[in-house]
Amino acid sequence: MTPTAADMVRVLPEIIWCGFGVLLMLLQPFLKNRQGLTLFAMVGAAAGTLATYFGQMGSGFFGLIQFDTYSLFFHWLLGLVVFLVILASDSYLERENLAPAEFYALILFATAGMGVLASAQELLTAFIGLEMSSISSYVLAGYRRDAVKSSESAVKYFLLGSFATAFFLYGIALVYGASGSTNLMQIASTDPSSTLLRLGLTLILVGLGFKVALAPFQVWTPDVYEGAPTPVTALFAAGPKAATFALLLRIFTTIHAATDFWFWAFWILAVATMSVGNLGALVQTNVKRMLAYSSIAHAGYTLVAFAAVTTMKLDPETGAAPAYAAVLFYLLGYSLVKVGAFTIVSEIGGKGESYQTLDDFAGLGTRQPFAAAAMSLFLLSLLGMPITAGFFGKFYVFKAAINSKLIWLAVLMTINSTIGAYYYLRLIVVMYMRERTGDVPAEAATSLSPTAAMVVVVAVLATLYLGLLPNHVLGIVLSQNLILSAR
Amino acid sequence: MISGVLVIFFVLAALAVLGAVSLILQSHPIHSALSLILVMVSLAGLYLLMGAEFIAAVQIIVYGGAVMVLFIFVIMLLNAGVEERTNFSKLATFGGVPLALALGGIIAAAIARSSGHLPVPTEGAISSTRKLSMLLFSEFVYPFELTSFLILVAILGAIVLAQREN
Amino acid sequence: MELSGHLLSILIFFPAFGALALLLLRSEDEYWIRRLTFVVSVVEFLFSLILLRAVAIGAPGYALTEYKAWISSPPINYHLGVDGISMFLVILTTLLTPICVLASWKGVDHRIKEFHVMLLMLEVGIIGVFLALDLFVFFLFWEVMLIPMAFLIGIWGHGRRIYAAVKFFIYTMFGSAFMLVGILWLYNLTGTFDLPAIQLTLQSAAYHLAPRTEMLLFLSFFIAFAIKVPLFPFHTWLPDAHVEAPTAGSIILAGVLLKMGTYGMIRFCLPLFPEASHRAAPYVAVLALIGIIYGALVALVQPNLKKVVAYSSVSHLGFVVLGIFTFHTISMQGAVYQMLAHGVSTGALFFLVGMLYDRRHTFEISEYGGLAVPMPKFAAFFLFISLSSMGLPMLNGFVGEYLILLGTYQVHWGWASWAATGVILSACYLLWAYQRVFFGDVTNEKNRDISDIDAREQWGLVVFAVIALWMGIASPYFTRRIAAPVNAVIEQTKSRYAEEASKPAALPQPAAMAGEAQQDSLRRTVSR
Amino acid sequence: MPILENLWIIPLLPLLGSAINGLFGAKWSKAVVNSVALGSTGVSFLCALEAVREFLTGGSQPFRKEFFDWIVAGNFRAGFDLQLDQLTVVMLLVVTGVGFLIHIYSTGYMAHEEGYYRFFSYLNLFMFFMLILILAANYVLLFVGWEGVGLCSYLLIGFYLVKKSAADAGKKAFIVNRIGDFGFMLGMFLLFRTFHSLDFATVFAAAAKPEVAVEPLGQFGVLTVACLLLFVGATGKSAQLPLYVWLPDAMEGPTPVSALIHAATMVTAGVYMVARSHILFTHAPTAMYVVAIVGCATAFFAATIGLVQSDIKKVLAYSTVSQLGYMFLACGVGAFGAGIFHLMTHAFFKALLFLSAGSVIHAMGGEQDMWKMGGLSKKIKVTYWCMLFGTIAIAGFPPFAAFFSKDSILFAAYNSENGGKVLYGLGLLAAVFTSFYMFRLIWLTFYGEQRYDEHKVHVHESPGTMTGPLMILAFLSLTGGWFALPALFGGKDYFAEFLSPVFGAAEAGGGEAAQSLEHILSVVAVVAATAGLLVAWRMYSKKVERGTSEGLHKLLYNKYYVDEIYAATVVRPLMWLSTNVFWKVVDAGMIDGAVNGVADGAAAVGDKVRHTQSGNTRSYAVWVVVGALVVLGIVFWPILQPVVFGGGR
Amino acid sequence: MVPTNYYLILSAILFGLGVLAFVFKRNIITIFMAIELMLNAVNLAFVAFSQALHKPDGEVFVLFVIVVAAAEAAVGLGIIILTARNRRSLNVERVDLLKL
Repeated sequence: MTPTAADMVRVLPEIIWCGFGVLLMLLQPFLKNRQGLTLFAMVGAAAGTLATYFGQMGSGFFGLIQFDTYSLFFHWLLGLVVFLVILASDSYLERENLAPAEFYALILFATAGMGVLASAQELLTAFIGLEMSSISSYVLAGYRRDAVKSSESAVKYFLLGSFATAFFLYGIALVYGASGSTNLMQIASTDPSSTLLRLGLTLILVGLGFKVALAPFQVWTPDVYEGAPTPVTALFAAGPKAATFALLLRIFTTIHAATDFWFWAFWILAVATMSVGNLGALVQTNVKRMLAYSSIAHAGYTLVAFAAVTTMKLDPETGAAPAYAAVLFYLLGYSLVKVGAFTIVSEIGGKGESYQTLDDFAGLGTRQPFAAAAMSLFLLSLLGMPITAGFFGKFYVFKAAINSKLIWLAVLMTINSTIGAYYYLRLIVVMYMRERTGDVPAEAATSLSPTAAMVVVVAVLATLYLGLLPNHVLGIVLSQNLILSAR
Repeated sequence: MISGVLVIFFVLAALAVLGAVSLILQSHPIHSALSLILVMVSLAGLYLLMGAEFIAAVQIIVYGGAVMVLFIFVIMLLNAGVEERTNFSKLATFGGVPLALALGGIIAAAIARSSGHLPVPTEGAISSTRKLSMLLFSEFVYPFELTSFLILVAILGAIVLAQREN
Repeated sequence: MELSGHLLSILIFFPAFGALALLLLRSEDEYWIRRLTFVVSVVEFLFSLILLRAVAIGAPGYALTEYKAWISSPPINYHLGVDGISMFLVILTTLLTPICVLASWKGVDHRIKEFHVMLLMLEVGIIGVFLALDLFVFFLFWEVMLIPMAFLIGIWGHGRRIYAAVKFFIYTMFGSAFMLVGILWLYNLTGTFDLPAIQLTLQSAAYHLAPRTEMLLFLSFFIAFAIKVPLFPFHTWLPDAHVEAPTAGSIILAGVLLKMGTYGMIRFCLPLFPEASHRAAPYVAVLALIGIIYGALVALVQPNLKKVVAYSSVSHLGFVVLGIFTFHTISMQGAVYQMLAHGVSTGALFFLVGMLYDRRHTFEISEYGGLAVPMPKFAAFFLFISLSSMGLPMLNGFVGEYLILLGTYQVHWGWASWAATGVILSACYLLWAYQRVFFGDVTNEKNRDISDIDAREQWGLVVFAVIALWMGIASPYFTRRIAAPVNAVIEQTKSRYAEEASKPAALPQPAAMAGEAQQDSLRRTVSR
Repeated sequence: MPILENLWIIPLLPLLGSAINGLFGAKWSKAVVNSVALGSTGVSFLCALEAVREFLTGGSQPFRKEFFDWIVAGNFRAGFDLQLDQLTVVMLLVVTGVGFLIHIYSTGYMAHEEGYYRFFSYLNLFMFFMLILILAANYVLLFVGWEGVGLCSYLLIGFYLVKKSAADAGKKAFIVNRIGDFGFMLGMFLLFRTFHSLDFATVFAAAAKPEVAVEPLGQFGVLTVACLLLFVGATGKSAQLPLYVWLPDAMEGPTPVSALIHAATMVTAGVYMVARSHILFTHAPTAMYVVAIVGCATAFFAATIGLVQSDIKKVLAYSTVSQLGYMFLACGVGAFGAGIFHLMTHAFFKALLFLSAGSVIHAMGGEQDMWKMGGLSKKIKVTYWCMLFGTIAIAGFPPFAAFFSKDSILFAAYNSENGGKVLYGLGLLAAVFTSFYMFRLIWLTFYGEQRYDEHKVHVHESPGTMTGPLMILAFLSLTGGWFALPALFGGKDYFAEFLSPVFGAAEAGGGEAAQSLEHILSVVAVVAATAGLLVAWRMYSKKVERGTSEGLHKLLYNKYYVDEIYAATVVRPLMWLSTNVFWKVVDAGMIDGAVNGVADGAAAVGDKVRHTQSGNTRSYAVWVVVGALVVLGIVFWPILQPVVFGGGR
Repeated sequence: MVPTNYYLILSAILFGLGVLAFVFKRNIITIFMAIELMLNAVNLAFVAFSQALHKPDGEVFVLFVIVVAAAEAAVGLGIIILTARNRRSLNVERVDLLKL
């Protein structure tokens, strides 16, 4: 038995991404100028994304992967995110004079890994994908070799990451033992009463929960996010998170047993995660770190929709579609906003990321009106203000929760978002209502670099587009049999 | 009645656990590394016992050989001395050991009470190396190809991280 | 006519275009910024006057409705409409905005462009709230409106402006978050966000909400509105917000924003959840009464002139809430009327206080005294407005209060009696404050040569004064237009409460009146 | 054009005058301001006369016309409706007439004051509201005038801006009136609830229906409660117990104001309102009784205070309170006609007294303390004679006005059942006091040696603009009572007869037997007045100096410390409560404390959370382990549950 | 014949010991060894299952795991060297600049 051409086409994005990664490494000795490499990498990211156009729906490689609207959506999401991140990295790499080629290559490899995660329908493939993205992430986190924080974030991420991977792997082993296969479709058809299965799925949840930073597995997030180069942080906050959520949701919806086992776990983890995230962010003075905490909180919100899936699946006429839609829409809006926000942070941060505290943002409204305005928009979106992407995201999550009678979860989410409002608002307040104490250091950025500006503009437009005219995207995420593997 | 196989199993198992424990207790990384090698070797033995020769071989060659050598090499490189038993983390100091044991215990217990219904394995090798390679290049070709990129990433990463400032 | 087809949209978004135009100007030439904003807001006001002709008198239901599919799933539609109640609130908004521009002519001296952009965006949000007929759209405007307001307070405010801004924002956020839950829950029950549609569904005999569910839904909306009103004990954001806000902010805040709460109660709480409203009414009324008296008493002892006015709003809005929750047509018409009246008088009061601040940069009453001599015109206007605010007959304040009390008395004499004490107290705090500021000798030398109002300020005040007088004399002009929608609301609120609705007379009689029987005989003979 | 059909002209003219003066007067000369002010009031007086003529020629049916809707909501309508009947006629003539005179007087008196235009603007505004009050055809419009005159009194009392005492007095007047209005409003609401209308015509018609039972004494039916509430309003406006406190302070205002507002017109509004609602009151004997008692008590109580005051205007003020008490007494015992009669005569002589006092003060250069006067009779003859006229009138000597009016009141009181005699007794005593303090005033002011410094103040007679009105009023207070003259000799009381269409049967019956009794009583009254006169003569005719105040005298001199009591029992506690409990504790402490507390709490928890973020990888690993355990716990709960809970069984 | 349980329980024990080692050791390299120990436990489980189920793919997984482990080792040790350079210490507890 050999893979068909169709199968190859189905994984074309991954192939292209990896291919461009390799090409970058080969070009590096000859192609010295940075912009060229940046452009090349962006082309790669875009090409990979567009390649999804050719793939036809259905499972490939003997059921190892599933190419459906769901994975399509995530490929687009990842492609867009990576595209923006690369664009945003350009000025950063220049400022910190870091080697661009390897950087972009690693990013593209990571992207490929995430792509695998998004479409994997078999746990081992997923595992390989996860490792691809993780290992490149470890390296990227430590990419500023001479910066102490960077290396620390790398080592923490690496140790804890592989620790969690071990759990994930052990879970796979047990599931395999229980069902004799690692293919989700076959696992789905095994006797749910089996304790091995239960145990295995639990350990898988632990492993993946770590990757998406659910409390109490979130501990690594703030440190790693803070230490990593800011564009990389943007990638972490958007890419791997989305991809891992994708896998999580696929497992969750494909395996009935998981749906039953995990519901309460999701319920409780959701509350814990958003509370920890928001409360932690409440007291941060470093904007980058604050955003890290906020991304924890948002993982919590997303999880609310997960919890909603369980009961919604039983609902005959809607099915869990609204909940899926909520998750997807939320992740899309959230990722783009985060990329935008972190880009601004990296620009304001200046050389050596030395200006990231609230004080450094004081008076930004007058110094850099555009950056401040964009940042405010992103913050408002994270806060869930209407006419932004974040609002609809939160709105659909709310809706899903209430549809499935999870009133209490909704209320807790409400309270959390009120807490969240405080620190997002505080940053806005600082930017507009406080004047900078002391004079602005000379080397602090006076304006966004053109590339970063482009990224921000795109993010702003996306935020508003999703906030005002979500119909098109909704059409996609609400499409029939979004997840082919789902039962 | 205890068959010889069972005896071998228990010996190897004991060695493995012993190695693991000594890995924990040894204060010098080199000794820990050696203990780990002990674990791996005894596991290789168990693989043989289960009739998975190829895996056993790989275990010895790749793991016991390449990986562990790499470890020891690094230890030498950084000439890491005896590890200082600091206790900055209260949680780890007081909670660490019991919690870890609890986790291991629970998992073990769960497995013990669950996997009873597994079919009793038959004699002899169930998987020839041939079979494995067949699988590897047909059914699991995709992950297999991916691993190649994975290794590429690893190499690239290693270079990026470890290269001296030029 | 093509225009009237989109009149409401134009009303909502015209200021937004104005704001865009402002953004094109350089932030240096404040000359043009101020004038442009003023022109835009005045034009907007003229637009809004068209409503007076467009909304038919006595016709229930909504006029000028606009309906456009917006979001496919869940079905959210851009549904606008106006009736007698919202019409006047919109006009009040459009009226106050240009005055705000005048009010901040001198007071606002930095980031002038941003200021006026915010002002116009605020107008957009508020008008949107009043015109939206889709719960989602309503909520959307309701939230959006927060941001410019918070900015107005936070950037151009005084002393503790940031604290005030954040407090205002969080307070309201908190309330509205619950409202969102309520809205979604409601959607879950009815499958639509469309207000009229939801009403139909809920009214239909087939559909019946479980009492507990209804009460929870009611609360989820009510809390949001109560915070906005603000109803005791949710009022503590108000004094801070008012004192720290710039004059324009205070005018809009007191003039219109607070009304959004009471408007919401009339538009949503009552018609959607009749039983719950009726069950909650006693408690709400008690809170309102506390608000009336408590607010007045606290206002009485404030050393800060602006706080006096702020707390007076708490007291006055208490009247409105009381009027709404007696479900009596007279009192509810009075309530709506009082919203408008309060908008004018309190807006004017803040305008006046702002003038003082522009001159002396303090709100402390002790800083003033004997101002009547150096600034007679100002004193005259201040007195006039104070009188209108304390409900002197033939001025705007009286009609609303009187109707509220009258209507309330018909339903529950006790509430009315307690509320009426507010009338006494309002005289106390306003006159006392007035005396301390204007009468006696000029104690503070700084006030000796303080300048009287200039032409700009005078015209702003004249507008207020004329309107106050006109509203006081020609109240039927308003009540005729308010009556129909109010009665509609009452109908919807009663509909399931046939038994209560049928016998208002059966409500508890004054304890003082013994001889129930004889008195009933009297009523019978009278009604014959 | 027929004035009657356009009744609105009468109040409108003063309003115009007020508006014009108020807006433009500042720039104009006194002459122009005068012409506007006097012109408007004068013309409106003439219009009033014309209207009255048309009305009387048109028969005795009350005239009523609706001009425009003012407030409309549900079944409630308050229109700008004016009406004219005999009662209104009396009030109308008194208000416009006396008002006009006082305007003239003021031009002289205020000649040298700041804010001349302001004064006349206010005065005209007052005329407007007062006319609205008496012409109103429903309670709500009446309430407009009611509040309006209150406002004007506030403005005029506080006319001297820089005088703190004046401002205080004005504020006090307004607020105390508001307290009364509180009752009035509730009364209106109750009426509306009962009759579903507030038009006089409708309400009274409904109440007059035979089947509407009279609520027996001691029963608190709807009407009783309503009447009592209305009466609360009256006590506020007409300075009756316990709300009279504002009137004496109101003397801070310019004297013409005291004359016009605080003697002749505004303060009588309460009486007018009660008389207007007589049909309701006659259905509520309990209320009537309360009115009578309060009126009588006030008459006596105020008179006692008047005995010892040293400020000439304060004396007159308390006398006003006392006289108003008489009027309420009259209404209380059902003699509404007599009440109104006294209202009219009182308007004449009290205005006269105040204006004369004003002229005295004018002459003395602002001095108001009688102990600093004396021997003025020779210096300012006209004023002296006018003052004397007024005094004799108020003391109740025939044939002066008050003799007739007060007489009929006491007569009615005597005849009223349950406790009429007591009321009569007190009333008589009050009469004695009245003549005493009035003649005391005369002696202290005009006789004896002069107790002021010749060189400081040079006493001078007032200009014609002031003395003219005085003389007219003096004449009126002599003749004002003669409508009732025939009644003494068995003839009929023209005044009562004139009002009979309004009060009709309500009037207390006379009869042959009463005839003789009335003679006796009037003799007694005269004797009483004489007694007062003699005592005053006895005490003050010879050289006197300010009595040391202790004991009863001190108590009276300090007005029974009522103000102090109010301050101590109501005002201060309220302020304290508002400041130290509501504002400082409830608002700042509890509510805001809770809000901020939540915020701080969140921050504190947040700090805890961030401290779990120790930065130590080992701790993190342990957290992961903990998480794993938690998740295992949750997922395995269904299995563990029986193990955990089922263990016991 | 050795029942599969034994192997599984052994793997569980090894895994537990790996976790224990991870939280107990301070030296980064040794901690990394702990991870390797855990992976070995996983491998044991895989092989045991594949033997029990008569399915060879379990062993294939083991191969993958070993590859991944090797890759991780390469990167991980790289990172460790980097840290050691920056910090002059291999004690994980001294690598705590990022906190709170």
